[in-house]
Amino acid sequence: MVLKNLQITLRTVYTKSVTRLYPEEIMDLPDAFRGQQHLDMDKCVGCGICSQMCPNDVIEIVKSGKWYPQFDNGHCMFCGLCVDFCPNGALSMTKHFELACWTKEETVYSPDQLAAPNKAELEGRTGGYTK
Amino acid sequence: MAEIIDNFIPVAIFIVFGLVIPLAIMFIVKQISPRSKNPIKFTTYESGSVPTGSANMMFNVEYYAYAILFVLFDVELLFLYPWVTVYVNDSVTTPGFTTGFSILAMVLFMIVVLLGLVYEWKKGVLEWVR
Amino acid sequence: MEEGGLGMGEIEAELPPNVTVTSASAIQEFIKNSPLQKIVNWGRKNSLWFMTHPMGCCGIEQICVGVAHYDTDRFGIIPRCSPRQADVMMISGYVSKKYLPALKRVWDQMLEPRWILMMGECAISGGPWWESYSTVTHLDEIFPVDIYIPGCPPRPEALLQGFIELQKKIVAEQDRTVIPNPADGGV
Amino acid sequence: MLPVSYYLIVAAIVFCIGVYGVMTLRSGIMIMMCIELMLNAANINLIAFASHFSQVNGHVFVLFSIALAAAEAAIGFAILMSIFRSKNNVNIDNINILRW
Amino acid sequence: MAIIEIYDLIMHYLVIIFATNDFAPWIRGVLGGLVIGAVFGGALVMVYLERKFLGDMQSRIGPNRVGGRFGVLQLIADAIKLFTKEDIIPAKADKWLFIGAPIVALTSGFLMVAVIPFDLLVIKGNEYAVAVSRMDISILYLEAVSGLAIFATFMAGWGSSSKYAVLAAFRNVAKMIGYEIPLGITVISVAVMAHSLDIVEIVEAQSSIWFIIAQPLGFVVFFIALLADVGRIPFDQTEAEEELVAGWATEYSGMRWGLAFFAEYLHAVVGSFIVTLIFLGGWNGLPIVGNLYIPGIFWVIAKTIMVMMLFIWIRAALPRYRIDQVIDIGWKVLIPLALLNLVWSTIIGLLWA
Amino acid sequence: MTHEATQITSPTKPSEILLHLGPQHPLQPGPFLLDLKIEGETIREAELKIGYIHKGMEKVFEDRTYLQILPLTDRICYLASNSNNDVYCRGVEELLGIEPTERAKYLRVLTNELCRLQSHLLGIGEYATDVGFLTMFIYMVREREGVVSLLEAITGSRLNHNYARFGGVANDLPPGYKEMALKTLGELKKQVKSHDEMLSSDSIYLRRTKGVGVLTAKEAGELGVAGPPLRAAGVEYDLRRMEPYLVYDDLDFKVITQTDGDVFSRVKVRLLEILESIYIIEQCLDQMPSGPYKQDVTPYITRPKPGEVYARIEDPRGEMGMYIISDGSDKPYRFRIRGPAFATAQALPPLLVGGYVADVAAIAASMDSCTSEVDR
Amino acid sequence: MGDEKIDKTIMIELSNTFKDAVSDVDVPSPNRAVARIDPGKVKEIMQFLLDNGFDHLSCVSGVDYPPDKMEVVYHVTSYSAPLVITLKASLPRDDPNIDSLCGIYWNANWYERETYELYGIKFNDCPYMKVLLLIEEMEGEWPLRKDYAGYPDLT
Amino acid sequence: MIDLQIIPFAIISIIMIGSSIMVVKSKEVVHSAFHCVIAMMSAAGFYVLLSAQFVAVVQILVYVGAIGVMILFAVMLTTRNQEVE
Repeated sequence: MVLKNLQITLRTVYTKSVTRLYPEEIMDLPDAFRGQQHLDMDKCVGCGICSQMCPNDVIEIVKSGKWYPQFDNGHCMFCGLCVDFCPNGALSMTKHFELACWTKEETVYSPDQLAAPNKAELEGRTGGYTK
Repeated sequence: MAEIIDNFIPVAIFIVFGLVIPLAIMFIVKQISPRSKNPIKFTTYESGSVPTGSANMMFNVEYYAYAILFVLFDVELLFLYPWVTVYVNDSVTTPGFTTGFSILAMVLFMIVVLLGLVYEWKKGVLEWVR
Repeated sequence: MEEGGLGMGEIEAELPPNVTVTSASAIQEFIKNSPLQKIVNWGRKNSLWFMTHPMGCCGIEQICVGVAHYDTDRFGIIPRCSPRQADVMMISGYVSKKYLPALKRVWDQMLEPRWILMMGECAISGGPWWESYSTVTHLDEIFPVDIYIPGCPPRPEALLQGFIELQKKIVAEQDRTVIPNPADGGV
Repeated sequence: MLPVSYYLIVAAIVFCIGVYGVMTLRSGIMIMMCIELMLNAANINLIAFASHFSQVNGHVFVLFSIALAAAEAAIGFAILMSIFRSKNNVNIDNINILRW
Repeated sequence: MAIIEIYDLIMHYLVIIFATNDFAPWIRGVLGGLVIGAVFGGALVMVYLERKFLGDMQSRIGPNRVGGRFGVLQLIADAIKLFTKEDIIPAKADKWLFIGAPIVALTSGFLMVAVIPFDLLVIKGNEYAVAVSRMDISILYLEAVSGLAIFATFMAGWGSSSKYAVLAAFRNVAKMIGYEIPLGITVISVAVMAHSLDIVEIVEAQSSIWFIIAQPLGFVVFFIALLADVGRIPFDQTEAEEELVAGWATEYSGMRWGLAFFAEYLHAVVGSFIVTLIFLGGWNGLPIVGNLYIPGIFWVIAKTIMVMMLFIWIRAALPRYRIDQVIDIGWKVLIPLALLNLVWSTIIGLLWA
Repeated sequence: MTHEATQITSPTKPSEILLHLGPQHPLQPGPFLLDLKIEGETIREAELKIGYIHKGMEKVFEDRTYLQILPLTDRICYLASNSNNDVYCRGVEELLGIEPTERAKYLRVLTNELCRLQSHLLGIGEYATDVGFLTMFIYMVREREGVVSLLEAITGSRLNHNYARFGGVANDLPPGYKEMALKTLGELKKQVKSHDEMLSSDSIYLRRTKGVGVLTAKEAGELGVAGPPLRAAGVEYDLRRMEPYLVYDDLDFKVITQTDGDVFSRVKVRLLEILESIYIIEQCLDQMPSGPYKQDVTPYITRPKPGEVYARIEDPRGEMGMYIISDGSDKPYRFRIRGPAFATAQALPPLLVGGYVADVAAIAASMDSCTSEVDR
Repeated sequence: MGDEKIDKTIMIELSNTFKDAVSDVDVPSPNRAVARIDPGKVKEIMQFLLDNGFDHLSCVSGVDYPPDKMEVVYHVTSYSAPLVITLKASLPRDDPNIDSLCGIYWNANWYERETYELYGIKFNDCPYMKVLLLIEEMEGEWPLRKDYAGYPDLT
Repeated sequence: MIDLQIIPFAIISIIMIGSSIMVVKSKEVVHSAFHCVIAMMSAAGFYVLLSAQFVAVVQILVYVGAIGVMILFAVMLTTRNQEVE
């Protein structure tokens, strides 16, 4: 019969909902999380290995002062290969993932944008486990 | 006499409500909502595919048996409703023979109708056709 | 539209040129220029029904976003199956030349006002398959995209953020339905 | 209470429309509908007279008439259905013979 | 206490306006629009409850952004959205049927509202039912009018000229004819017991014992048939999302869809009222409140909300039947059970008399 | 069952119509077009048209270096991305002649099984919503969210993990992972048991599923199906047992089979496999050896010797195979993906014929074929 | 499923039975076996394998070796044993065609259709040789051939 | 009351006669069917005017509810698929 279903659904009413209230609370992301890349301008030598490594041709080495990588987030699949193979450790993955924007031009992140602290860093999101 | 009609006056007014409210809403919506003229917009939706063939298809003829059964039972209901009133009046005023008779009559009637159901059931009409 | 290739010829033939986006009556003009538009925008922004239309990895996150842990229903965003009743279409994944006509048809069958979210890199730029023979890149030239959500796939939170950005866009009246953009052409 | 003749006139008009339909239409389903119209017209007459003479007999008669109409419709449409299955249409011009 | 006294006073005047013949019945009918508004509100409450309660059952939250923590303004936002959303008639659609369908659905809902009594007041020895219209065959009237909804779905489905919609319309017709019968027979069993076809009388007959206790089988049959009749899970074949996109409403858009959707909920609300009235004792309160006088209308509304919650609960907890199983249940289970219940209630009714 | 259900003919009888389900249809996890010729509610002919998200993966892969392919293999089937990574790495490792480290093997098994968990949970959930059981769907996705969090904690991504590497894995386990995993999995086990009870005690659900879409062992063999649909028919075909890879040899698990081969059994197999996978994961966590989790050096250009390899593993959906031909350069000469979902999708139309329109969603979802992998 | 011994001895039997059709037999590991077959005999060989318990056609793939050769690669395995037999049939590149296996393994159908549209390898007697994954206009472009001009698509 | 009753009577008779004509004149069977249903319902209106409320309700229940559905069934079952012809 169907009584079991009725019972379980009713029981769920009395349990706390699992919903994460996103805009107000942002869940803790694990340390391994691969979000927006962060560029350490001091360490980067503009060697272009990241650009070579990228399966998607996301990274373009542009001149902004020195030669730096520029990321096309609209094309990046956040696989982390560029970070893994950066010889100087200039690239790192941050916990910033809220990348939605109004125009396509905004998806391209210039080296300066990459180097600037992003929202996740500003909010001081800690590592650790998800609930 | 007039009272019966009086009771139906609200019904008539409700019918008017039922006709006017949706039409008024549709009219308002027509005025304030945006309109666009893309011809593809007016094509029939079929999950993104181009619709082929007419949509006004045929139902399986076998389902007609359900309709016949439905009429059978609806007519049964039609006779049961007056019976309820009669049975009530009888049993309240003269309990005894009349009540028993009216129940007996109704039971017989119901058995006849049930026979129809059982017959169709046994004939396999109530099986949904494959 | 020039890059559409094989799939596009059919669509162009179906679409007469210079189709107007919306035709505004006097009443609509009045509403648009009055504070009533604020109320309308408030209603629209809090009732963005999206079309269930999973198309790939992003589709999985699209499924996730509607249920317990993220619960778009909090924002009044609920899934609808028919494009006729939906306000938002998410291009949640890869679009091939074979799929484009169908997607375009579904988009055309949605009714004004409607919005479109580009979810994931496959939709925005073709993703890893951008140079493949069956990919449609530059979907943004075919569809009037409102919000781009990068990620592969974007987290459900990122999708929610996309919705919030869309709400901001509606309130700011920067969305296409309020100020028709000539670049959107026949769409 | 309006004069009974008003009702009778309307009923007569409806009945005539029904007769017209039965005589001119081809489709069996349409003919069935017109027959229903005629029955309705007759029922209106019955009720009109019943309330004119303040008797219940007319009501009872209408109840039976409705039951009969239902049965008639069921059978009639069943016959049409059967014709449709063999002839693939319900045009009564095609069923001018008694066996098929 | 003060509230109850005020309520009594208001009711007193309302009854004088509505139930006595001091005013022309026309005015009564027009003011009955208020009742429509109230039931309209009831349907809104049901939609809102459904979203919240369903959320609770699915360990979600449900609307919480507009109108405070509980998202009470969510439906207003939806309504504004729908009002300013384009609605179209597809090119292939049958225009008249397409427009007519929501009208028929709403009208049939409204007509059902007309005879629903909310309370019975005794003023100067006379009994006045708080209803827009009181007939002595009101339950039969309800039965007849609810049958009109079948045309609405058929018009919508057939008029849309969409294959999904047509399939849904067929399913709906096939389903409805199976469930009208058990509904009717159960109503007759209730009438047999109450010795009347008048809902007010039926409720009054339950002052000693509710019919849910006197004929539990009848309640079950009626409730299941009602679920099917108003097209809710597990019988919502007509809007089976996974195979027929949105069923007969596939082509409906904007406020026209809103009306059709609303009409469905109106039917569900009226259905809850009917269950309350003919099985759950209507305005007959529970003895638990002791001597405290609670106006009947509160009882009716409270019970109706309980029934609505039950609808929602069942929706959350159960999967959907397949269409052939739906029809099987109607013909092979519910009708025999309903007839059995009729026999049972006849006997009980006799003993009672 | 007709085995000729590969194409659909135009309707001949007046009562037959052609119904398109797709490419945008709520029953689908991804776009495909299911053409049905129906008479009333009965399906007379069915044809599945695919390719709506055909990405030309095999061509793209031939143009990428071995390492660059690795993240792309995630996208073959996003619900089994770890398995795809794994099978690809196994293939390349065989070509290179290296072995993953012991810890990496365990980590791979761990992530594979977690991946199976989330795939099955979503599969059952989608199935439930296709029989109109929305609440079960939401419960299943709720449970899945925990598993996804576990995966994310290791791999750093929710869906496309990109975790395996040649000869190792990308990350080590984060500290404190074991306790968290055991807690989550314990909870999951309890919930899945409760859901199982809920499903198998529900008479409506049973009526919807028992005896529907029956695929017997013989037919399944003829149709080339593998994975849960096959095991539901009683064939004990599981590559984890038959061709043990990684450390499945050392682990204790049983191959879940059911006998009926109907929709109910297929879902039941998945439910029981979830429990079995949890058991495997617990063993993995217990037996996890210490040591390096990857090779010392991961070169970013890999040039295997010319040769070919056909690697296959047990994916959540069945047999996932990759056929890689190397010509000695840094890019594969030919990359062929043998997806399990392709075979299951192919077997779908014959199952539908003769059934009801109302069962289409249930049967299609119970086969759990991933469109992305079908189209590739 | 027969009760035959499904292991690599099948390769010996196979090469014994089809002496002139099977060549280059190689058994690199206990679970893998490779052989090259004559495209004209593919049906008989497959029937033989099916009769000997290899009841699961795992995969059919095409490989393009410009300028003059094409290969169809069959992976045949069994539901009761882990051995995967890889059979390769070389075809001329200007007119590649080979017999269809649909009559033997039902599931060869889609694999063959896929190989056809991607490589242009014709499978004789395949019941429904039409494009499966691509749009119909792309039939004849054979995108997976090495000399396909439309890749990379740089629009 | 008598003079007032002429109003509903007139309305109903106009509806009834109009829909009866439409039954005969409609091009599509479905429209005819729905006009037939409207005609039946207006007949119920007449019954109410004639104080026969039970008959009126039964008219809606059986005539509209059952025979109307029967007509719909007939329409559903006999419409031909245009493509095939």
